Amino acid sequence: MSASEVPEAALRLAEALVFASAEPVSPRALAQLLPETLEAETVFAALAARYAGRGVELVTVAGGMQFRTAADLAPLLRKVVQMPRRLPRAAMETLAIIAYHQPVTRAEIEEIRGATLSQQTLDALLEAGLIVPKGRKEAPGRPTLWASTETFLTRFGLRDLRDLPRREDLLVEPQPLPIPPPAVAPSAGEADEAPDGT
Amino acid sequence: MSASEVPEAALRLAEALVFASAEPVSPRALAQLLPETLEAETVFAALAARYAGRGVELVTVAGGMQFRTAADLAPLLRKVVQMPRRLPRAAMETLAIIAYHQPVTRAEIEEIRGATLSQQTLDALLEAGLIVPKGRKEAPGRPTLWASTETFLTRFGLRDLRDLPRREDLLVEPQPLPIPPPAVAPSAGEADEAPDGT
Amino acid sequence: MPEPAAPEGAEDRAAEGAADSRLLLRLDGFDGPLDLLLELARGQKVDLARISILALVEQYLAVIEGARRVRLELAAEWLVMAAWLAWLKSRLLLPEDDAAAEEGGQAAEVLAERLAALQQMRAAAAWLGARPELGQEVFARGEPESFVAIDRSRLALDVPGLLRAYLAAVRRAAGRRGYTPAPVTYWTIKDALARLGAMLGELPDWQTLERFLPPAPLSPLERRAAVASTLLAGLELARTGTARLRQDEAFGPILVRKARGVEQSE
Repeated sequence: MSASEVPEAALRLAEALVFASAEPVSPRALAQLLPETLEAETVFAALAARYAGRGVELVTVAGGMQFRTAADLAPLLRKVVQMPRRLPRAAMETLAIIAYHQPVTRAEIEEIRGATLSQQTLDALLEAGLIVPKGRKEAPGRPTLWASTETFLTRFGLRDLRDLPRREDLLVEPQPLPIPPPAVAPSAGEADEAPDGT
Repeated sequence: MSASEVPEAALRLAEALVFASAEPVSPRALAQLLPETLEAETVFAALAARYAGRGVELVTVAGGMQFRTAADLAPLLRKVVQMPRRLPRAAMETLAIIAYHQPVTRAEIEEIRGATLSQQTLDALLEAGLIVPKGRKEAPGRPTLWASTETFLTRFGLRDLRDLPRREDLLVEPQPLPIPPPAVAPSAGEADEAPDGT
Repeated sequence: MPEPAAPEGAEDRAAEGAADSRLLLRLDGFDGPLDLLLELARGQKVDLARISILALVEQYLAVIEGARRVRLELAAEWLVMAAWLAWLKSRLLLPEDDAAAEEGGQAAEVLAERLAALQQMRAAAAWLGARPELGQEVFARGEPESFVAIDRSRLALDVPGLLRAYLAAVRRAAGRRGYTPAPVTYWTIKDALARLGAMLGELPDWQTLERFLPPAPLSPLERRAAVASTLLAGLELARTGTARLRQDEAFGPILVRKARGVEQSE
C-alpha cells in the first residue's frame, strides 16, 4: 500500500499517538493499535508527508517518530518557550569524544582534550541523561567506561550513532570555533574584578 | 481578514507555539510574535479549522489554545499499566513468620519479630487473602491462631509450604565458638603428650 | 617533523606578534595547553597536517613567557607543557641526521597527531552543536498527554522478599534478646564412674584409660575434662577394690582392668 492510500482513520490514530507523547513513538507501539493489514512504517511515512513544511514536523529519531517544531521557527519560539541552558563548550567536546570513542574512560577523555575533565562537566552530562557509565575497563583501578545514551541521539535528532559523520570527514573542514570572549581586560580600573585579581 | 486568508507563515508559527508550550497559549502571547496586521484570534481560528476532524484538535481552554487528542481516540490509546504495590515491611515480616510458624498466635508473632503487631498490618494481610484464622490456641485467653492460605501459595508460586526453604537452610544459627579441627585420634603412646600433658 | 625555522617560521612569528599579546591575557579562556596549541596551529591557516611544529612551539613559548611576566601564578600544566616544548624545540633545531633530532621528529609527529585528534573532536562538537537540538532549536510537545492508567491494585509478592523479611524479623528479634553463650556440659566424675563401671566387666585385660572416654566427638577442652574425670573415676574404683590401675613409665599410658578377687597391688 502506498502512503497516499493510508486510511484516514489510521492517520488520525498515528497522529494522536505521536502528538500526545513527549517521547519518540516506536513503530511497534503504533502497530499494536493498527489492523494487521497496515504497516506502521507506511502510516508514519504518510503522516510525515502530511506534516512536511508545517510548523510541526514528524522526524525519525532514536526510538521512533516524534513531532518537533520546525527548526526555522526557533528564533521566534525562543522568545516564548522556556529552554534549558545550552551545554558549555567543554561539555560539548566531552560529549563528542564520548560519542566517537565510546566506551571511554575519564582519563582517555582528558588525554584527548589535553585538559582535566571537571566534575561539573561530567555532572552536567549525566544530569541531562546524555551519558551513562557502561561497565569498567579491565585495567589497573578498573576505571568506569562512559557511553552515550538514547537521549543523546534524540536530543541531536539522530537515528543511531551511524548518523554521526565519519571521523575522516570531520577533519576536512576546520571551521573556526567562536573564540571565548576575552577575560576582563586588565585596565587599571577593572583590575580588581579579574578572577585572579588583587 | 477571513480565516482562509491567513498566511501560511503565521499558521506555522501558531502551530509550533501551541505545540511546544507547556501551558495553553493566549491570543496575546501569539500576538507578540505576529505582525501587527494579523489578529491572533483569526490565526487561531484558521489553525483550528485546519485541525478539525484530525487526530489532534485545537481547543479553547481556560487561558488560551491547546492541542488535545481527539476525544474519540482516547479509548484506543488508553493503556493500563500494572504497577503492583509492595507489602510494607511489617506486613511482609508478619506474613513470613506466619508461613514458617503456623499456626501461630499474634503474641507469638510479636515475640519472634520483637515488635508489636498492629491491627492494620493484620487487616492488610487478611484483606489480601494471604492469611486466615485457624482455630484457637488452648491457652489462657484462647488466642486466635493464624495460618497462611491457598492464595498465599498461589501468589508466591509455591506448590505447597514444603517448597519454602527449611528454616535450618535459611538461618545461620549463632555458633558458640569456632571449633578447631578435630585432633588426630590419640594412640596409646600419645595420650600423655596432649597439649596439657607435661 | 622538524622543519627549517626560516623563512616560514619567521613570518609566522611576525604574524603572531600581535596575536601573542592578545592571547596571553586570556589563558583562562583555554581548556589547557593543548587547546592553546590548537588555537595557535589554526592561526597558521594551513591544513593541520602541514603546520610547522617548530613555529608552533615558539609561539607557545612566547605566549607563556609573556603571560608569566603578567601573572606569576601561571598554572603548572602550562609550564610543564612549556618545558616539554622547549625540549622539543632543542631537538627540532638539531641537524636532521642527528639521532636526537629523530627523537624530536617523532615527538613532533605525536604532538601533531594529538592536535589533529583534538581538532577532530572539536569539529564533532561543532557538528553536533550545529544540529537542531531538541530543547534549543526544535521543541517537542510541551504538554504531553498520557493515556497510561496505572493500576496499583495488585501486590508484588515474591519468595526472595518473603525470605528476606523472615530473616530480618528473626535477626532483629535475636539481636534484641542479648547474647547467651551456649551452655557447655563437661563429662563429670559421676558420668565417668557409670561408664567405667559398666564397661569394665566386659573387657578381659588391661585397657588404656582413654578407651573409656565418652564416644561423642570432643573439643580439646571437653576431652581434657573427660580424661581427668575418667582418671579420677579409675582411682575411685581402685580405691574401692573394683579395678586395678597400672602405669609402666612416667607419662606413659595408664592402664586399667577389673580386679579379680583378692590381688596384690603392683
